[in-house]
Amino acid sequence: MKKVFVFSLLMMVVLSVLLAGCSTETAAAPDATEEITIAVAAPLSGDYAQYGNAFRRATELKAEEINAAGGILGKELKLTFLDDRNDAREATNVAQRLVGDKKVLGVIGHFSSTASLAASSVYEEGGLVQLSPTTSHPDFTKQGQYMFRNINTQAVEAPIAADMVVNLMDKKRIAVIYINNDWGITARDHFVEAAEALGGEIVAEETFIGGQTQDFTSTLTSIHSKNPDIIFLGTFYAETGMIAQQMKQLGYDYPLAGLSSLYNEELIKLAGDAVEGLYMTSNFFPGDERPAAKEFVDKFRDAHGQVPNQFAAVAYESLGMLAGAIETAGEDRAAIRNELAKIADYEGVTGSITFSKDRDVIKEMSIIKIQNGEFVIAQ
Amino acid sequence: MKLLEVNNLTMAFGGLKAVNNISFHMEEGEIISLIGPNGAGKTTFFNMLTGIYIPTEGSIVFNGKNITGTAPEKIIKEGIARTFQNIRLFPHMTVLENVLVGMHSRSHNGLFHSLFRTKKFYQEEKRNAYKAKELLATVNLADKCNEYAKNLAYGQQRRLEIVRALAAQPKLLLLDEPAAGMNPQETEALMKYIRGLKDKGATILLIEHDMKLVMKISDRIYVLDHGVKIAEGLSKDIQNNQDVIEAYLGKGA
Amino acid sequence: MFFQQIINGITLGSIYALTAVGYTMVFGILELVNFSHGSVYMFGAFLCLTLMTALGLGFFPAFIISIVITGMLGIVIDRLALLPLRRKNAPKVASLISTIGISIFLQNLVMVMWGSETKNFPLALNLGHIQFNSFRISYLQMIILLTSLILMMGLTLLVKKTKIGKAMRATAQNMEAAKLMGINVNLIITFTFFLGAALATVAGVMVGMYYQSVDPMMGFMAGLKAFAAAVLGGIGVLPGAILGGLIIGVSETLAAGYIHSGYRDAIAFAILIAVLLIKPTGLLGQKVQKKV
Amino acid sequence: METTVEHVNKKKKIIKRRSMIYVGVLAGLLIIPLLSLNNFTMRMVIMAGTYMILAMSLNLITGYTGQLSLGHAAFYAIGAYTSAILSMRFGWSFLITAPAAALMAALVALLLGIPTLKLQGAYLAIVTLGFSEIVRIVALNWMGLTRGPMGIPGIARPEVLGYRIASNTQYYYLILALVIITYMSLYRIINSRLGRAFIAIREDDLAAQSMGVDILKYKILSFTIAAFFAGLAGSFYAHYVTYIDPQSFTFNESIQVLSMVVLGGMGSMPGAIIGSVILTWAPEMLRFLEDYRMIMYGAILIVMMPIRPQGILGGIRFKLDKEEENQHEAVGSE
Repeated sequence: MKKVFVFSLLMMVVLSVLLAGCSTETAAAPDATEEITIAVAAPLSGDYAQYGNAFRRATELKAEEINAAGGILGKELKLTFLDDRNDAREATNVAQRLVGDKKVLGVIGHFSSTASLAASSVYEEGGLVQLSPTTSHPDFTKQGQYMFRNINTQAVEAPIAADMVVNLMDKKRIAVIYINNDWGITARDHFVEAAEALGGEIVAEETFIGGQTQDFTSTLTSIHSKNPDIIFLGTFYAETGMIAQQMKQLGYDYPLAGLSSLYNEELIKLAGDAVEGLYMTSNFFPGDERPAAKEFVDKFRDAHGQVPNQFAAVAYESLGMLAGAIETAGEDRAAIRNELAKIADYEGVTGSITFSKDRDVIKEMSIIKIQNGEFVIAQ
Repeated sequence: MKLLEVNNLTMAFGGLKAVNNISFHMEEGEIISLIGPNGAGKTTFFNMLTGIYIPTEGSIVFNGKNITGTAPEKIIKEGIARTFQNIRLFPHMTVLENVLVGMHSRSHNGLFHSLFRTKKFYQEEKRNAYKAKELLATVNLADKCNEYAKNLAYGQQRRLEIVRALAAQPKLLLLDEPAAGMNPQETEALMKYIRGLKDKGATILLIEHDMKLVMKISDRIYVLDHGVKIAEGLSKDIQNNQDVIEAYLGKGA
Repeated sequence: MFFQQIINGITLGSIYALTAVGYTMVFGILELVNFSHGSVYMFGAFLCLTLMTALGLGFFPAFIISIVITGMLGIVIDRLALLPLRRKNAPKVASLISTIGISIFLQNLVMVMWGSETKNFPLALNLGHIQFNSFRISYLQMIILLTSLILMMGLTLLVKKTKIGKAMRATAQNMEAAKLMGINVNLIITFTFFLGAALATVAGVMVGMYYQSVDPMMGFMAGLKAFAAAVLGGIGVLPGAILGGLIIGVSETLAAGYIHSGYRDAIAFAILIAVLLIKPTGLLGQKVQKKV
Repeated sequence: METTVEHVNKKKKIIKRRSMIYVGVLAGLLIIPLLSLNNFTMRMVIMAGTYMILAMSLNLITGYTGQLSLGHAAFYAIGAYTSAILSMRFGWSFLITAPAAALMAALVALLLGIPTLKLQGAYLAIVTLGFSEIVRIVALNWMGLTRGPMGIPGIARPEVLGYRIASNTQYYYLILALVIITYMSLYRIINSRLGRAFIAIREDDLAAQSMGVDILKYKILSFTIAAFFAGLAGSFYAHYVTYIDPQSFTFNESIQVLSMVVLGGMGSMPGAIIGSVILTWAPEMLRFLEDYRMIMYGAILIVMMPIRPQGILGGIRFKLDKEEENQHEAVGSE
């Protein structure tokens, strides 16, 4: 009989865990609360936590501003942050939680394609806006009608970078190092295509696994044997620091160029004069003189003691657009989606934003470079 | 007919010859004891017979077939089963299951029959469980069927190990110090049990230190020392053999 | 280019070797697959960095203090997480899960304390390099290789010649017997953990300095590679760890240089598997005689 | 001695009680969706179900056969990719892709197992770990087959006998069926000659070998069967989340499943189930801790292990197992 008891105990544990799970969530219908809830879903722990934290700092700042200006529809804007650890499975859990929580009117997130694409089917089914500030995977907005992004896909950015390398910098023999993820691969594809069309020659293509590879010496040595004019980087700042350092240690002296992903004050600290003269495209640049950008940079610096990067910038304006859509549409998820889709010429910190009919954006980009240990406008 | 014939068997570990050029034979139905001081190479000899060690030289012919270097899991199919000096039961399996594992080589249920619980599966399981229980009854362990092996008393574990080996229906049973650690009453019972096996026609090769036991039940005795066979013969011959006395007690005894 | 690639490989290999020496030490004594080693390595590097930047200590004082503190962290880990398991005679896998818990705990703790960004680690020992015709070697690279060799020899002496070393070997061979011989097994194991954590810090700081950057996830891959190198060389064999590290480093580098940079780790692991199929107990590991 | 009549009565009683428990549990599981749980809870239950399959199958290798595998995610990934690719390229339905995925994973495990399973302990652990890294890296780089890091989006939802599975309730019944199939199969394997051979290898491989168990063969068999079910779980995952990429099958996934097995209790099927439920839910339950969530998760693992080193249900043997044996005896002695 004892074992039967254990078995029923087991079932009870299972059931009580399930029920406890229900109670963690308010399944109640939206009542006339005094709050408007928007969720921010991003990696707040794990390898990618720094990007999620950029989202958090920027959206908190924006929410404060909105509330200081009277909130949305006269109600207070409340943000709820959910950690997805940049893990596909956890992102879908988060999505399901948010879709089921009727108070949540829209979601800013997720950070990377792994998370955004895995979660998208849940958002689409639940009819909840998923506005990702950073997901550049070409398939993302094809997942459904509720997916939006606030970043140029590489179809837009990489050709600008190719033009920068081939025409502005006048380098023809190009070696490419790209991170082996969806972003890096799309960047490489579009860059290579555009560069070749402009008369450039790709002499080497090398890849690595982000967060796993620290040693680039063998890659750089191979590239050196191909005798390029320039190394183009489809990478993020952390690896770029190491690539530049190791290049210097090996005694190679190639000009470097990259994409907006490299923008981070930490890069100059990491690599010092090894990145001097690096050119890159930029969505957002703190030295930008436009008032919207200037104001954002100042406020961010006051609040967090550091200069915002592009991830913070796009998250900041994403929240602004979503809040605006709610203001017009009211507290109805489908209406919010329709309003958001209509947004045109929104004055964001990265410039003027208009959603295309596929809910993608096309933004202007500038070219910046590192000069005397500082990012400056190159063009 | 000769059941087992061992010719010039040698086992070297590096430079050390643990067993050196031993020849040996057994008839069906015999009980033979292998004695000698610690480190004489007795267990190494067992390990070669059961395929755990591959002999450096020499051959083992069992039942007319050369089985030198055959893997342990195949040796038992040839008909040699053993027990271990330091008991090696499956501690977290029940007594019954231990015996059922002993029947592994004599049973056939594979993935298909197990998965689909065919008629054949139940027949074999029932037959095996019945046989196992019969065997356990012979050593007074029938009521311990569902105990974990690790929870048995020491003497019970020794008996269970013998039964596990018998479950494979071996033609030759190797017992490695079955009486070690037993009290006189238990040893006495063990002796009766081994005799009973012999009466049923079993052939047994025994390593044992308990001389009383050895002398009472052995048909013949082989004596090893430092890997070399120093004597063989009937019990009373061995008792009076000068070399054997020296090996056990040291020179000048 | 080939010479340069070999140099690159040896440098990467000596980084692995440096991490693996400490790993194999604990591994050899406890036969514990230890997933906390990588996170202790990362913790040590962050601690040293903080001592340098926040307290303004010089490199060497910061280095030594962080070795001692992290060593004590090793003791805490053993006493809090692993000793209770040993007391209960828990299966090895239970300890493995505990070390995973420790590694998750430490990584996230560091992230909360120091943030998740990659941080610059100052190049405190900038000693320049020697230029040969077609390749160059920096002094730091040589120091890393030398450090791992010195540590290996020092540890070998410690294990072979000192009293505590003998006790360590006895514990490794047979914990029960060691206890009966009057060895305070738990003290020996705690000491081993202290040493393991201290060695992890040496590696973490040197590697942080070599790459001039540290981040909270840096220990993960380093831990796996150290594990791989230690197993490849033969568990618990100190020179084996060096050899294993060098082989993995060189094969990875050559794979990236001549085959495909995307497959570098895959090729390194494939070589590891192939070697183990030929030498099932690692390159320098002793073949275990079955005890019957 | 009991009389035959008593035997038969006892046997009937046992069977009756046993079937009552089964019916009760099954009824309980079947009505879960009727409790009108929200979609989030349903999703978590479904995810826990996926992990139950993974944990039960890893338990066969690590818990029952005693071989430490750190690469279970490899077979999970192979299953997911096989299923996704067959479904995308050829439009095959779930009823075909799922068994195909499971067989593919089993086949790869067989090919890997034949040369490597003679290795022991940590040596085997690093080989399985290395293999799972190789699988992930190949998935990352073999663009033509897997689309690399772009992943495979839009995987078709399963269709079972003309019935399209789309809602969480429908997925629940699908995963319930798969969990029951896995449980039944593994239960039957463990409580048979095969299972006894596996456990004997874990308990004492030399003694097992001396009793006629071909250790290598049975280790390979255990490994292959486990991979089969991991592949099945992968297939379900692909058709449930409808997007897979190599990031979803990292080493952490293997570790997660191993933690479930060890926490629940090695060598206990209900243990693996409990372990999967707890560790699937724990990160969600700890959300209120915000930044300290994963710190707490690590701390829980550290604290839990010494409390019950053998796992929550490790070492507890359910009477059901033993009854089956008794029943054989009873019948046998009639």
